[in-house]
Amino acid sequence: MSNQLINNVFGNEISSDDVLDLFAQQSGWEARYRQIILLGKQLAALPDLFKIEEHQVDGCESAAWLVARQQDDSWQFYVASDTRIVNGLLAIVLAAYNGQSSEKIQEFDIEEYFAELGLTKQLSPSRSNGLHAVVAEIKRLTL
Amino acid sequence: MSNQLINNVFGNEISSDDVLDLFAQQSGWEARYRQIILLGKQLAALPDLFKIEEHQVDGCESAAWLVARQQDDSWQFYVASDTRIVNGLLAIVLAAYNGQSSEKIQEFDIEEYFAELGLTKQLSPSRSNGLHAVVAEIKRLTL
Amino acid sequence: MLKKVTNLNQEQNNAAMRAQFPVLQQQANGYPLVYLDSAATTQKPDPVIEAINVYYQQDNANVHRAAHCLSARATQKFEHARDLVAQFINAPSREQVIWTKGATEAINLVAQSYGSLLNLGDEILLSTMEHHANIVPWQQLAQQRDLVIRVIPLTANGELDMNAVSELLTERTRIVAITHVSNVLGSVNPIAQLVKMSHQVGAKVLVDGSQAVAHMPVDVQALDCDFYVFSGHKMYGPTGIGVLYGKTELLNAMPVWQTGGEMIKKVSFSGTTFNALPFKFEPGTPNISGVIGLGAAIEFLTSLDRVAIHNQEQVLLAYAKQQLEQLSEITLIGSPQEQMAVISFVVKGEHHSDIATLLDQQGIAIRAGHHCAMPLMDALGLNGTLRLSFGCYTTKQDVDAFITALQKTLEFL
Amino acid sequence: MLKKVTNLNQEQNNAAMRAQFPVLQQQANGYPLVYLDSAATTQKPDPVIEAINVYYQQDNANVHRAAHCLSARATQKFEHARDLVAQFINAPSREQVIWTKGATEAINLVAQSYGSLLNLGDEILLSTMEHHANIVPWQQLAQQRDLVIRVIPLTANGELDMNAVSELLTERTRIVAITHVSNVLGSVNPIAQLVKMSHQVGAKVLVDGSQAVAHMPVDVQALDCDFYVFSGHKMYGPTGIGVLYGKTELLNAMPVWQTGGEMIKKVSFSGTTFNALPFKFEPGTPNISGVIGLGAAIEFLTSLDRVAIHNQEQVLLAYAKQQLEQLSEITLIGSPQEQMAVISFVVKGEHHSDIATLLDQQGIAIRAGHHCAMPLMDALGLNGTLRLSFGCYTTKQDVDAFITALQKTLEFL
Ligand SMILES: Cc1ncc(COP(=O)(O)O)c(C=O)c1O
Ligand SMILES: Cc1ncc(COP(=O)(O)O)c(C=O)c1O
Repeated sequence: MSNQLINNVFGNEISSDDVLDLFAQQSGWEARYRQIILLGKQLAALPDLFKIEEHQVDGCESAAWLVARQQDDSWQFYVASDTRIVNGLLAIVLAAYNGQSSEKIQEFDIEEYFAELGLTKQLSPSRSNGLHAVVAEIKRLTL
Repeated sequence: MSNQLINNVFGNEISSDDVLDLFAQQSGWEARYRQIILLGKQLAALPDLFKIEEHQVDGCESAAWLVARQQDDSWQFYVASDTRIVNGLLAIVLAAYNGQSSEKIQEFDIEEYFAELGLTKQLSPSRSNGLHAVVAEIKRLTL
Repeated sequence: MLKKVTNLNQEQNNAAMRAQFPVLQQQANGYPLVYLDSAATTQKPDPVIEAINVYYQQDNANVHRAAHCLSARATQKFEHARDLVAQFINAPSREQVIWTKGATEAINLVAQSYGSLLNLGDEILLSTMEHHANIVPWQQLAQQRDLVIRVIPLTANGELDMNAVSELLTERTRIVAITHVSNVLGSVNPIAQLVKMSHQVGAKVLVDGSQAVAHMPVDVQALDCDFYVFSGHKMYGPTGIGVLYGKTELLNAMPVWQTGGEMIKKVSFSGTTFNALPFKFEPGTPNISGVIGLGAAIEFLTSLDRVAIHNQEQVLLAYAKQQLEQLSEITLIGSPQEQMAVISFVVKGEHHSDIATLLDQQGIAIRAGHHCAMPLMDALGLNGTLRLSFGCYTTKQDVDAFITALQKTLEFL
Repeated sequence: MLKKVTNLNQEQNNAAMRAQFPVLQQQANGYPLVYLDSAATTQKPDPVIEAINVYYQQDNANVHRAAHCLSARATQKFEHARDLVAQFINAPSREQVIWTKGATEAINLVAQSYGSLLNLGDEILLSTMEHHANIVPWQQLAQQRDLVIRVIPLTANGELDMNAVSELLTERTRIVAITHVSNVLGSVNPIAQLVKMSHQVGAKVLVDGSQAVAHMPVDVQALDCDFYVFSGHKMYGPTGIGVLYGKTELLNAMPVWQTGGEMIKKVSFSGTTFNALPFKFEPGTPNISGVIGLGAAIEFLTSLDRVAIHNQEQVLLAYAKQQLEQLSEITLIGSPQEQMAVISFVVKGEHHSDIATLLDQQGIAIRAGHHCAMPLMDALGLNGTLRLSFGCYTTKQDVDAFITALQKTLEFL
């Protein structure tokens, strides 16, 4: 496995609108979760060298890592988790945040986005998947 | 004040049956409590010299003391409390116990006695008057 | 759930309020119950009882690390209550609100955790009017670590002797632990001033808010206190739940106290690391229904016109004192300038316990005794007092019924 | 309140039982809720919810030192619950039942109070299968007082390695702290035997009964253990309440831990003396509604035919294991000879969290993760398991629905 951070398609080729379109066509948990897992598979692998405590996001029952890089005005995020569904949810988050400026990231209404996707509950702080913690961490980094 | 323990009229001249008779004629809290307080006034004073920690009964919001003496087969109890009502209730207890043998004391159904007097609640361990603790202590001493 | 009751006259107001408290709708010993023991514990309004019910009937699950929706729902309600408490006392952040089983546990937590950072000869400043909960934990700490306890005396009218404070505060003072409102005298202490003076010598201040939170607005940032503690059951909430508020840097610096599940990050037999605030101080399954019930109590309180409630309690206080003063056998204990919802008195020649027992026979519930403040009783030269205390549901009728029963009792004796 | 349900066939039995648990009458994510997370917390039957209601609606008052009838009534119910608990575990006396906020606090109490009597080099014996609540408090104690922690390993099938125990017990062993039933593997430990061995070297034994009390009869005198702890919320009772049972001579010898009101005899600034058992360890206003609710839970449990319930849970356990074993992707974790109401498993190539999330989408509530037993996970070489756990309301239909949803999930992934 390479030691290079590879930019994700999410946010760069696949936008949050694309994700919204994708989910608009799905109904029922099976279709939605199939889609989530598929998206997760398209995440660029995070090199093991980045999977260190410094990058680990607390508050997840499963392990999750977040690496952030700012180039000029815009951000790229690199993520990994050891579960399929969280990977998919992270891909969805990155579709909204990657390639955006700090201002855009702060402005973006992620709750509304997840609500439209029918995934409100997955973003809730009361869930153990850690998604809320990742989003909070991204917002903190880009403040 | 004398330093002598003086036997009480209760249990010696005034029996538990006498007390039951007295209360059978009273109805309403006023009559009952007037009677209680009157009985309390007839308790022989406990000399200060006996009001020491050794004789103090725990578990009362107000202070109460109990001294016990066994002569031949029968018991005499000497009591004091700093409240009128508890003194009255102690007098009622002594009417049942003074001059009795250990066996008689263990046998006597004090709950039933207080129930007949309409004073069940006053004997309850959940009351802070300490009456329950005094009765428990008498039973322990005469075991 | 509860609308502000306005545009009604006072009696309708009172009736609407009392209707929400099921306990008050009963007879005691054949008389309508008059509950004047709210300082011991307040009664609970329907929305609080209902919140506990709904939790057990619909949402019951263990909180945090939720994989299933029941647990997510319970967690959401549980953590929402933390937000409500944070807002209620104006805490800078929700992580500064730590659940305890009551004010007592909260004080023990600070005494045993923050206290473990203190050293030989350090001083703790208490006051004569403290509740045992704010004395004994400090005594134990002082014994264990060879600390010195100093005590702020009271003035003749039952207030903190502020002149004494400046002498008692030394550069060795580490903690000042003081009640916001006395549970015996009702005195309201000048906390903001005390905090300022204490901070000048570098001491931290813990405020025991047990008797304050139900009766007056509390703003921990305006007070600038370092710790603030209270119990849910004295503010219309359930039993078994309380709050420790603390400043973040202090809470972070404090060693963990009780340990177990939930409060850890990683456990192994070679070593264990701990979770962040607030979880660091919350081991084990919490009192979930208690927390949710306390949240409902805060929603209830904030739905009220609290200024109006406060005013009503003050009017009743003045009225009850005036009525009591007309009885020659009665001596009021303390006459603080600012007094909150509590009155203590004694009856000449009579034991407090006899009076309370005879009042109980007439349906009047008041408290008699030392009120867990024996050092105060010693200072006052009393073995106890009779105490009446008010809540948002207390009415002039309650006070009148109490006065009538008291007069009857005095004639009787 | 609850009659023994007999002379009905099994399905009617089940229906009558489930009807008493309001939480179970709901849909989750559009499917009927299947609650298989009773080891985290059990659901509450109507009589428990009702007892809490009645307390708040009719009897709410602070307990002990009662001058008024409301308080006397609350006290009577509160102390009656202590009698019920004493009978339930066959404690020699009611004073040996101490209220805590849960098993976690009970263990902390013993670790911090009894633990303060231990000295440099003394040893504490734990096991690999302990819950964090029965590890971290001892680790903290060991750090503070320079003690040594030893750990009983497990056999391949997930039982205590009793051969290792005789070596691990030394004349320096002061406390053996061990779970009665594993919350991950369901293994039932041979407590009576362990107690006998421990007493031979003079060690005291604390038993963590959290996962036992709801499922099997517990007789502390027959076990001869020195301490026994459990939580109300895992035995159909409320949150925020638990029990520490201890032998009288040990409890008497132990120093007080948390301090405050209720637990004192006399307080003054020159010195304080403490109350007798059980109050010595119960400072502050207790969780009164929690205690009364726990009393109702015990009445509920003892009203059941507990042998029949136990048998039903065992039948379901065997059935669920057999069904799981038929799925090639599934590996059961542990195969103890005696197993209680809990099954752990992993799915080849899948993360436990994904499985749990997808089961939740189908209305199935099970738990995924380390179950507050990280050292056990490390020993098993796992980062977590899926756990299903049963209560008296669990039915074959629940297990069938779970298996169907699991199969669907496996196909789906
Ligand atoms: C075996 C065991 N011990 C201790 C505990 C801790 O119980 P509580 O969180 O109720 O204090 C639990 C439950 O989580 C458990 O399963
Ligand atoms: C001033 C004060 N502090 C502390 C306490 C202790 O509160 P709790 O018993 O709820 O822990 C009380 C109530 O009894 C109180 O009035």
